[in-house]
Amino acid sequence: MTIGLSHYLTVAACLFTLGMLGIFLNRKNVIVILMSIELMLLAVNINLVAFSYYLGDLVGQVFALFNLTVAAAEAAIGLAIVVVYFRNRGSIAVEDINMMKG
Amino acid sequence: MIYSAIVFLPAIGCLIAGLFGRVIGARGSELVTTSLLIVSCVLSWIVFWRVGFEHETARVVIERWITSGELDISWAFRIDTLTAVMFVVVTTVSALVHIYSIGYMHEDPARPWFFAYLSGFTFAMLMLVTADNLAQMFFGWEGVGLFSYLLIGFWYTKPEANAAAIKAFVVNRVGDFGFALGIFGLFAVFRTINLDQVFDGAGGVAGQTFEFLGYQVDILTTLCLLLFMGAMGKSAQFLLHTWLPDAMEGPTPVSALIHAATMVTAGVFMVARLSPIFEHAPVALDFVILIGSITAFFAATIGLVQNDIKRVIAYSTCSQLGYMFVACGVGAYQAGVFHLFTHAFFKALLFLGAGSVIHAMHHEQDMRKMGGLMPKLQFTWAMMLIGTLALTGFGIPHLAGFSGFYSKDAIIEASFAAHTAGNYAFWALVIAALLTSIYSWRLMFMTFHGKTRADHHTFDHAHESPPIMLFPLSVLAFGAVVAGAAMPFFIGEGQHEFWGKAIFNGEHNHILHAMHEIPAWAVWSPTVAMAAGFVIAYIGYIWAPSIPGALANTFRPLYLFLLNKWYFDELYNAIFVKPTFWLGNFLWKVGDIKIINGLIDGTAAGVYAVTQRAVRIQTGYVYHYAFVMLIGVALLVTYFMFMGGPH
Amino acid sequence: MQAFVGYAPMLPEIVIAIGAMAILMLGVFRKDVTPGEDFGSGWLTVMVLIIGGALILNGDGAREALFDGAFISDAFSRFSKLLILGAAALVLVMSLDTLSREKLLSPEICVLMLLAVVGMMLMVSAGNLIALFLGLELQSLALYVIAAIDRSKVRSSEAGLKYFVLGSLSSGMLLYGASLIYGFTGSIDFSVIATVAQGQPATQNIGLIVGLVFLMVGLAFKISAVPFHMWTPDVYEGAPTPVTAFFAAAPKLAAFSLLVRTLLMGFPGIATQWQQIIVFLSIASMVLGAFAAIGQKNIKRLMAYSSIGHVGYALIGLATNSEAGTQALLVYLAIYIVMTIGAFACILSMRTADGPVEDIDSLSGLANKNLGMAFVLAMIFFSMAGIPPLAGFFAKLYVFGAAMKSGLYTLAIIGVLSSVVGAYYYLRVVKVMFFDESKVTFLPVVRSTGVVMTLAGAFVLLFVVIPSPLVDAALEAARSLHVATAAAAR
Amino acid sequence: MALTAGFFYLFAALAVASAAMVIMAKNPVHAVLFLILTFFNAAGLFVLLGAEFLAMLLVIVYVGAVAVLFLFVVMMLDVDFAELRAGFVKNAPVGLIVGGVVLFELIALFVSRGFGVGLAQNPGAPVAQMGREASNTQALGLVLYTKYVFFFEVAGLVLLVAMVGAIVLTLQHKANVRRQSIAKQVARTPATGVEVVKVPSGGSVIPAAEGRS
Amino acid sequence: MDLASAPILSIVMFMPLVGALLIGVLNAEAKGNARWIALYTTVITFLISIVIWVKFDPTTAGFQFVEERALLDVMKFKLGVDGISMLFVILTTFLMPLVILQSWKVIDHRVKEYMIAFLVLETLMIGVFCALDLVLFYVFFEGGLIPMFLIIGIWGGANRIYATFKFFLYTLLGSVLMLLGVLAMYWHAGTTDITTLLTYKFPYDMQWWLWLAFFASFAVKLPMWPVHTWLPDAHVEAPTGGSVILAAVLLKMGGYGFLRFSVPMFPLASDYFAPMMFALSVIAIIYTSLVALAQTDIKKLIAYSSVAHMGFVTLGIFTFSTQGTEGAIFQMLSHGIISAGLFLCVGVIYDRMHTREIAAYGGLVERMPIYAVFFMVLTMGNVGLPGTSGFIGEFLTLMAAFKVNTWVAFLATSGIILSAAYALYLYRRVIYGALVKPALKTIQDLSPREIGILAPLVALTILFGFYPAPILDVTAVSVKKLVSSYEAAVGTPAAKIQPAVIPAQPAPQPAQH
Repeated sequence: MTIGLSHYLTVAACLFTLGMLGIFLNRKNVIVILMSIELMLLAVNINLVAFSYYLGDLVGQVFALFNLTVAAAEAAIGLAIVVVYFRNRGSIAVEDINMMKG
Repeated sequence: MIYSAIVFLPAIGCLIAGLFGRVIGARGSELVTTSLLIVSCVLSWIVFWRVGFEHETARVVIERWITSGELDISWAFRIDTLTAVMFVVVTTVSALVHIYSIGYMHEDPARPWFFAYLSGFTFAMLMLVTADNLAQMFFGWEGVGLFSYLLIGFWYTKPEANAAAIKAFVVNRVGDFGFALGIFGLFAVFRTINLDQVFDGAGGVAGQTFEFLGYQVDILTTLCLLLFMGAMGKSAQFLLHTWLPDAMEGPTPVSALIHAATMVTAGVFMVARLSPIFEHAPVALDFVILIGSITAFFAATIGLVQNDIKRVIAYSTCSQLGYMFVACGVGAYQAGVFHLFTHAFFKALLFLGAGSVIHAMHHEQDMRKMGGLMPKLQFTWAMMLIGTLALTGFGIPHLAGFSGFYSKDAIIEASFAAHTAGNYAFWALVIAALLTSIYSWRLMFMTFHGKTRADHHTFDHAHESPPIMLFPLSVLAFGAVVAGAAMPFFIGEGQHEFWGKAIFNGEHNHILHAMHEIPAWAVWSPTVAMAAGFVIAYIGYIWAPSIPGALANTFRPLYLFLLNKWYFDELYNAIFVKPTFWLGNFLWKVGDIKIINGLIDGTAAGVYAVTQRAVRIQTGYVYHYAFVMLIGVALLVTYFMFMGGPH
Repeated sequence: MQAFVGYAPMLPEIVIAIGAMAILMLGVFRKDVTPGEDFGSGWLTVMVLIIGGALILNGDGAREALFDGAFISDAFSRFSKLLILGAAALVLVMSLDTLSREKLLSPEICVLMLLAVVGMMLMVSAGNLIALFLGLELQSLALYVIAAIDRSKVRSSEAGLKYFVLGSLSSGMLLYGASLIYGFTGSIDFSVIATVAQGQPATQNIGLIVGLVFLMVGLAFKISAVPFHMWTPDVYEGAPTPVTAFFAAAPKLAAFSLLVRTLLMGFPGIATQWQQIIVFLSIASMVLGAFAAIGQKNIKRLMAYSSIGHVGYALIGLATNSEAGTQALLVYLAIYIVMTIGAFACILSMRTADGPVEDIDSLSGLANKNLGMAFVLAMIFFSMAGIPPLAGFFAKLYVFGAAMKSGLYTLAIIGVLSSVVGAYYYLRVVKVMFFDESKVTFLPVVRSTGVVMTLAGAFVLLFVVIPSPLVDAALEAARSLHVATAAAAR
Repeated sequence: MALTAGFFYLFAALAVASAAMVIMAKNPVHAVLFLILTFFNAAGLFVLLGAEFLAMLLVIVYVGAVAVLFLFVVMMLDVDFAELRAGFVKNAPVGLIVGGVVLFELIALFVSRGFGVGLAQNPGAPVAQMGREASNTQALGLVLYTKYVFFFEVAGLVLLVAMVGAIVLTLQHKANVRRQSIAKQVARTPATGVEVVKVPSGGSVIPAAEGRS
Repeated sequence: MDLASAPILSIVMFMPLVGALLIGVLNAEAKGNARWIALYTTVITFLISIVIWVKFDPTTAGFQFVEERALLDVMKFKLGVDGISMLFVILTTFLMPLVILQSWKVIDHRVKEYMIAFLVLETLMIGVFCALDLVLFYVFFEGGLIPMFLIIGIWGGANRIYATFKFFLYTLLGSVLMLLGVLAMYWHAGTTDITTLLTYKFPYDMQWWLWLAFFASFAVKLPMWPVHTWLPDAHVEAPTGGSVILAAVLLKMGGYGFLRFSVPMFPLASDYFAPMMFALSVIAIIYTSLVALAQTDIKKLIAYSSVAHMGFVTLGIFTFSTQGTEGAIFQMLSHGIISAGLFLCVGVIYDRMHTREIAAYGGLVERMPIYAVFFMVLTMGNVGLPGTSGFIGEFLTLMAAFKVNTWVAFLATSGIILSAAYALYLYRRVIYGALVKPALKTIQDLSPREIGILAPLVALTILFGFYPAPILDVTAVSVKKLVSSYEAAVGTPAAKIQPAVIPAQPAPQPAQH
């Protein structure tokens, strides 16, 4: 069978779902949640590139490119916040991040 | 002008005494109100002459009152013979009561109020009797109720007086409830409540029906019954009589004015006034006879055993009012009004006499603590004797008698002539006449004769009342003796001329003729009853005073039954008063607080509970937040995949 | 110069971005200044914002599209941008004192705010998916940092962390949606997407719809619509109060404008579908906002739930998918923003000698101590509850009016009912201020904060006198959007 | 064709598997390493789709910078890994249901529903559509600075924000680190340089109120 | 300015607001100034409002003194009065000086705020009765909640918090539904102008829903059973001035709303719902009268009696007849005077004894004869004694009710028994009896100021009882128009009993919808 668009999209969907699952499953380390989100963004990029290929349109790749850029920036800021939080609280366990609720 | 003067002079007196009582002082108030009423009284007699004998009638419009759509009511006086008769009765008794009160109330600090109330009452009563439309009549009707309330509760520190005052007002309102509905009904049918138009139209709707409370009923019967309900309340008829005896808590002059001569007769007046309607409602008239005869009998039975001197007279009044209603019911309105006229004199006389006794006894009203007062209160005794003779109807048929003799016997004759079922009305009235005689003489004997049962101190200080109190007694006594002389005009051959159009007798109503053509035994029966009553009373209270006690013990249940006024107060308390208060409390505590407020507060509590739940999702855990988002996404996607797609 | 004339519509953005960088440079070179003792970067920022606003006012609001439609300038964007700039400037003015007292005022935070504002302005003007995404991220990244700016406070960093984690998650969703939309229509341009979706049968559009669902989730997060609101209370509470004030006002409007433009320009063909989502979000937000606020003790948290509720009401306007609805939404947001700023001006003034306080109880008896502030706050809360003749009533009047016009009766009824529930907690604050005995004495209100407070109070009270300018401007804005949509549909 | 398919399945399977490991790994360091593996495989998929530049970018930027940053932070924070998987199961059912539903729906969408008009008619590298022979990188370069310069500039702002933000958040001015300030030194006067303090008998030079903890 | 062309309604409406602003800019210590300014303002407002009455032309049914200014597409600033609304304006302006005077000595803290709240409230109340634009009406209608909330909450009794919240939220709940109705009307008819809407014919289905929406608001405001329970709480907790305004004016807004909107704009729906209104009115009259009988708190008793009296209002309105409608208006105005007087009376003794428990009083007539007289007149007005203004309204409404439904008239009339019972029972327990309670031994009779407050109310109670023409004449033409437009819309008069002619054939059926 030939590899079609659906195949790529399915892989992306798997990655996306795994990213979602990661948020459900992880309760200990906030960094793993960030990694799950990275997985989701990766899924998006696969989507975009695949669409770009099958549409014969470069825009998807450009979109993916900016995605990567922003994701990198996001990672930087996210990790900076995690560090700040760790400094204040001495923990990045997800269960500890609940000073405010209700 | 003269009519306005009659009506408004008491009002002016009321206002002056009420507003400026402090300025002009008690004496000033007495003088002003009393003299104004005397003027009013004199004018009334002039009017009586002019209207009754010179046949002058008038309709005087004072001012617009209520105008709304087709409803057009004015303050207006309707002057005819009926009004004139009532003028005379009301102003005369009122003027005399005013005079009497100057003496009777001389110790009371609140006299300006008292006289203001008396005058105010008179004004309201005059408004009632002059009413040209039913709204104004209702005004007077309620106005006398108000002043009666104020006067009964005049000694406001006495709880009984307050209770009696409220009772009088509320029970009257029960009657007014019917009266008001009757007025509304008249308006619904005739689109007016002016008497002339209503009377004109009454014939036209006779026998027709309308829907009332879901039933198709005869219009005029229904309306008359409703109106009569008002009369029952005001005139203390059976079922709505309970307030009258209690009203004796008020000062005695009040009883004389309100509960003997004027206010309580308003019901009779009303039925007579509305005779053009009642004449078209035979069923309603039958009901009037029924209530009247029951009251006459029932009140008399209670009067037999009462010990309070005023209560005896009060029940007597009740009973006599029953007579008047029987008269009206059988169609002899003239006879009813005639009895009203004579009754006013002798019953006011009796009340004022009783007041004189009470005054002498330092406000002791219990006859068991009296007795043997005749030597000390000779004048009063004489007056009371005249009153008693008049009340019991002393006289010899076809010859002469006291005023009550003429009027009461006329009613009994009329009741016979009316041929009610089994002649029950006739017999009830005759028995009532017997009982009347018994309790009247019992009163006389217990109060004035035999050995005194009063304590020494009171008895020794008992003294005749001052002249200012005795003068009115003598005037009334004169009236009680001679008022019967007016019989030819009221019910005799001159009646057509005398009444003019004031009272309407239907085409088939020949009762005034029929009553003269009844068997002799029927004519004599009340006289016999009266005599028998005297004998019984003499035996029981002079000759063998032990008999009543023995009788009371022998027939104890019956005695208690009568003593407790047929247990009406207890009954009403149990089925009306208490349940009403209970219901009020129940609706408040359960209906409002538990159910309605409970629902509201429950909703509020529910909101609060939901709040707590809504907030509980907000755990503070970031992954829970993410869950909620992801679940939200999943739900939305699923929705559109499976449901939203085909749209 | 000629080359730049074409960029005139985005001059304000350019100026503000340059201003941001200039302030950054100034900050770098004035190294000797210790944090808190600022060289006036705050007022400089305000000036930059004002200049930006003046430039926008200077434009005529005619519709222009730059960069192949990636950047659209029209009456709608003009309206929103002016509000954003105004809101940002007001928030900054009123919080300068607090910021410097808390030692938070630094050139960096000003730069971040300015760049966030630029991001918002780009969002408002976004005409395709990449512009949407970049504008959104520019704004969000700056806001993540600002939320956590008070590094010494664990609450602030927790707020930043939560906001960031959930924000990136929502960005992921949004991007996934964008990728699907791109894939299923072959374009990132809203106008092209609209045409493609228009031409296809409904079943063909299911991929597009799923993509839109994901995209809307991302945007719903930004406007904090239920169930994507979860970050709001915690971030509002945790972030420093000036930051919260900033969050509550400008970004919300930007995200709303973005949502409106995206949906109306890009997806008119599947309006039935997204209207259902909006209705769902609206109802959920109104109800939750009303209910969850009741038990709150912290006033900032209360404001968070209140804002969630208001989002629900504003969404009603969008749910109608009509010109009147968009107008209502804009009117609602404009009034909401003024009310929020006024409320936060009061919250900023809630400070004692021991520092700022945030619990509602500390407002007890405020009317005895500082009647003016109590009065303004009471009027604002009454206004938020939608009681006439205050401005908030007209906001509700317009959204419910639009709902009734479009036949969304159920939505309207749920809306008014939840507004009654919502009124309860606003009243509670008024009750605390006016009926209770006073416990805490606040320091006097700072002048700049006081001015903003007074302005907001005056607006709320006097809006009824001259309501038409705002309403007319909103109508013009709405019309520009709908005319464009109609044109695109043809 | 078969080769492409083979590689696709290889990359795809590895990518999914390592992604699964990312979320299940006990040790976050391992998780980061699996993430890197996922990126590599994704880069492989990109190559299969003719997006060489993006593939390179992924490897260089993502693996080289971002993932390493993750690794760095994970190690720096030195968190206790002992119970990383505690509670792992607790939310698993919900997660599996939600994830499963979403995955099922997405796959159903891709497999069963048709794509848009422009799709599948012209499969092939987008570069080929540009009408000239150019590499993927070249093609991107051609549009990036012309057609998409707006996005490029905005991306620059985004990076600026990231930079400023990261610095603002993490840069610490240590209070007890003494730095030289020329300006301060120059501005120094006798008045500011010397402080004359009267020491009460039995007292301290340091006022009690300023006593440091 | 020429008096004839002056926007007199605006002047009357905004005059209090000007006073409020004046007080606002005064310095805080000047309690006395606040009082005097408030008094002057309200008196001047009243005097100016008299001009409205004098210049009012009772022969035209249309709106008079109309002013108009554009504000928004959904809201115009349009004022005007007709025979139905004009007297409510006068009532409001008349009562305000009394309320201010009442508070003269009693309100001693936050005097400025108190006066401002009342002045603002006055503006809003006048606005309600003058507004000729639906949304403007709503603005005023709801706006009154804010000052009233503060008045009860700040100067109220011990349990004021519960009462204020209940009052506010309850009323708001009803009103928001009306707001939706208003908007629906706007979109359907394209205008919010009341004069236009009065002649606009909504389709039956729509009328049905609109009627319900408006009902929700007015029923709560009036209040009708079973949504009345906010009223006793609010009354009891409110300061005397608040109770007076609440009972005398705010409640009337509900009745006014029915007259102004429900009946003329939704005649078919009104016709449909009339039986329900009758049922609720009758229940209100009997139920709340009974509850009043059980009260131990003077204010609560009067509050419950207010609910009962409002029952007559709804009863009258929904007879759709001249007598009923005029009676309802009269009843509202009369209740405005009487209940204001009664609450002021309660205030008098509350100020002296600081309790509203009936049991704490007794025998007051001994020390306070003038008070007893005033209280008596007002009590009698409350009872509906002929010769007081309370009678006319009840009489007319019941009279009208009889024509439409005898059961309703029958049950409602029983209210006159109960009202006598509870009112006199109250009077007896407070005024009569022996003066035994030591605390009462030194109680003072009315001061000249208090006499000045109560005397006008007492005088009017009696005056309108004997001579109601000033009110009835003013309302007559407008009511006639209202009734005839209703009859035109429904197609048949409501009365079942036709004058002196009892139809042989079955009565004509109500219009088929």
